[in-house]
Amino acid sequence: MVAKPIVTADEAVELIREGDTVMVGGFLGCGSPPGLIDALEKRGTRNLTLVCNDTAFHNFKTGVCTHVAKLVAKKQFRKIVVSHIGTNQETQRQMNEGETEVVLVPQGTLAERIRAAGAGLGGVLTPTGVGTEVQDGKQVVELDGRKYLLEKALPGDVALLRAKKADKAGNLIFDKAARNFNPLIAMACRTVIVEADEIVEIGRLDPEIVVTPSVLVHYLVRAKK
Amino acid sequence: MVAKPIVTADEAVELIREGDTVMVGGFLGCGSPPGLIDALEKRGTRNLTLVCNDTAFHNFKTGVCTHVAKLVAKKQFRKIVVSHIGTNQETQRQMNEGETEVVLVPQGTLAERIRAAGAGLGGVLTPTGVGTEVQDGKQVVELDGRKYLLEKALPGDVALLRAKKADKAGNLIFDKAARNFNPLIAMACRTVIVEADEIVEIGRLDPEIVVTPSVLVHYLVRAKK
Amino acid sequence: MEYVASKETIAKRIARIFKDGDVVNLGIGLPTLVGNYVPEGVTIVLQSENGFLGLGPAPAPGAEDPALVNAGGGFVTIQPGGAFFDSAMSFAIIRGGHVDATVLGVLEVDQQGNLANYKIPGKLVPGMGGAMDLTVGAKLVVAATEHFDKSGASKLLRTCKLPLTAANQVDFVCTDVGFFEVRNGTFVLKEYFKPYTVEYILEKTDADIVVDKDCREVEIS
Amino acid sequence: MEYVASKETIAKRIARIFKDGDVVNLGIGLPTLVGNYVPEGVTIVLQSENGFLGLGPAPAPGAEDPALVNAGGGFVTIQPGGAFFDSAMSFAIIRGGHVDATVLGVLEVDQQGNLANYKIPGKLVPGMGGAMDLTVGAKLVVAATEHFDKSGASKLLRTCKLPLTAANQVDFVCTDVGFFEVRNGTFVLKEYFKPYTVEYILEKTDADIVVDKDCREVEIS
Repeated sequence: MVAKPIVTADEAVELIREGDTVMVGGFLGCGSPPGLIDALEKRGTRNLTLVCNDTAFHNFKTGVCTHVAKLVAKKQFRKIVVSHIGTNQETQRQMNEGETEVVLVPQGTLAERIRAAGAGLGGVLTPTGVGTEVQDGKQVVELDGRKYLLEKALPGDVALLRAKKADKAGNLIFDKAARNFNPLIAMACRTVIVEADEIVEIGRLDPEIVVTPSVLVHYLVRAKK
Repeated sequence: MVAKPIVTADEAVELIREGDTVMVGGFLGCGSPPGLIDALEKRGTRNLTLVCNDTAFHNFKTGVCTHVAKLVAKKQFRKIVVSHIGTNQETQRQMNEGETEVVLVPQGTLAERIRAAGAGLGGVLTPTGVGTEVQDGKQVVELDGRKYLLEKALPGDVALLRAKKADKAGNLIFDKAARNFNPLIAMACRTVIVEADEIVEIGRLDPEIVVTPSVLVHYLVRAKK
Repeated sequence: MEYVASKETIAKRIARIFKDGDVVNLGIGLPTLVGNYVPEGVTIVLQSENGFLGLGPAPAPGAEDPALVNAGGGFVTIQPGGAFFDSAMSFAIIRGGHVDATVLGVLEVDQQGNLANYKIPGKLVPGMGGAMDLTVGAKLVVAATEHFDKSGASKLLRTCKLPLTAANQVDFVCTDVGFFEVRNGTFVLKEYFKPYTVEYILEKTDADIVVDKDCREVEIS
Repeated sequence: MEYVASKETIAKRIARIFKDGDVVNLGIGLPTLVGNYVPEGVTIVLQSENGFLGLGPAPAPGAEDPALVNAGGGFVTIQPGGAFFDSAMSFAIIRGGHVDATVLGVLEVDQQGNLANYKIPGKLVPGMGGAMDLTVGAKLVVAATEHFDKSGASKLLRTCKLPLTAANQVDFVCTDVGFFEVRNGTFVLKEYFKPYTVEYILEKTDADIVVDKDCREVEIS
């Protein structure tokens, strides 16, 4: 087995170029990589497309601004593809004022579109969204009397994951509900960067419990304690 | 959490009716449930459709006949949907002599079609098989200049799995390469029966390492030692 | 008769729908309350769409785990026999019909079984999250809503005006005045909750309501 | 010049293709031999389509594990740092372009990069197994074949006659007489293996072959 480079968060985010599609793991921030997000905010790369379950929390009243919401606040995204923005007032503001393109995708469809890209599929047929605005502009396929939307694969350039533990080859396990989209975005991006709470020697992860196999991972970053 | 019924293999196969589509885990027999197969052979239910990776081994010279090959030899299937029959001379004979309908499906397509059924998808678009006989009769969808086959979801009636360990709720883990199609067929069938080498109390399986969650499992059978 | 909004009434009645062993997904907000009122002797298994089965109650103070939250971001626990999985498996379970019932809050629900709960154009756009998959995928879709909005207008409508979360997917609507089945393009009143009356419900609701032949008064307590 | 079939020549040459760290899937039969000849200093990671990464050599006698077999059913081992997964993930890895190279045996291969290896109608129908996904999904597809069949006919053709496993997917063909790239509808001869000559290959092969400007003699040993 071959070891993957272990880099700093600052080095890692240099791999993200203006205009890239960046996928970020996490569900309301649970499972998002804090060090990579902070480094990307510091570097200030703009004109990005975000693919994530949501844009975490941003509350104008309390000033709370977490995880990818920091990047939204800095206006680093020209486009945001998520299932939910109800917890981020700034994303809603940018959308309503036409500053940023926000595409809302049903959560299960988002998961399947990302997985499809990673699995070499062109897309999937899903009943979700039939008869709603989500159907607009999409091909409807009827099979055995039921209608489905043709939802296209959604690939990305760079994936930013948070893992509980990685071995040096890049095999990953996650922490409880912090798993969510992390294993999916690892499949779908050219460059996959993992912020891991712990990095162990090759051979120290039981091959039966690995969730994301090493072949899908390209760079490792040690999370700050 | 609610416990699932623990039944004998003989009781379990009574749930399979003439004409049913039966999915069986395993890859050349590795990961197939031996007790359930033997019970189904004994019961002799016919007119079934088999969905499996392959039909295991049947060698006319040596007389070796393993796993689902026993059911093929008893002619319990009217239709066999698999990716490979090169190790089973009887399946080849039945196909060549027109006794049994054999549908060959690329292995990755088979996996995705089964998963799609379990995931409530109508199907997937795959580049696999474009320009081959597999394309015959299928819709070809072109997306962004690449051709894909529309491959429909493949649901089943009863799934027969082999697991290494189950808890009484039906959470499962598998044994090394014996995992293969087992977690997929558990998603795709109305009735899911698991032959487990070991059945433990609820709470004894780490929720982080469960491969097939309990919700997908309906009956447990203790494997003979 | 004066209308007094009561989330508890709704949660208590919905909690009686489930059979022992049902796998249930409860939406954020009002639907989450349903979990508190499941009758004794009935065990339901809660699915949390962010990636696990066996959702348990909030942890004791000090035992919160930032990696163990529900789909609303609140701290929770996992029951013995639970399992974690990724979002693709979570929604395979939801969309694939492996969830027996989902309970969802609504902005509007109509007599065709249409449900709107993710968008008020130009005003509020939280997004659909998992709601579109849940309504399409769960075997039973229960809409949970106070019967009237703050202006006194009925939230049960002839036709939803807001963008739909799902078309023709709602099976039951439970409000704080009654329990309705959606059938053949009308609401069918199955139960009315003390102190409300059939007449009150028919008069105040701007939708077609058929009173079921077995419709009865129920006291929710 | 007499043709002497040599699986070892093919396996040895193909083994030199790989870069350190490449993820490779080797087909059953002849391709499996390739793993024995990977040069020192190059580590490749073998993917086994039945569900794991880090395929290792056969176990010591007595240490065979019936749950640890390769896609041909033979007993194998797993390397430290390997991982098990289900068939959907296995083929997501294959179809999704995460495998750097696959080596496949052929019945026929043609100058359009078509490959046939799963079916001789009415005679032998083993089925495609994972071969159709591998040819479509792997970044590099290498066909491994003896140059001639038992009747002396070339297995490199102008057009495959058998049902195709995949259309236009083969990048390289390695036989026991030479190494070919498939480019613009012809075979491009890159290397000829001692003692065979360019003339011999051109004369005996019923297909269009362009001799690369850098074509050279190579001794495989």
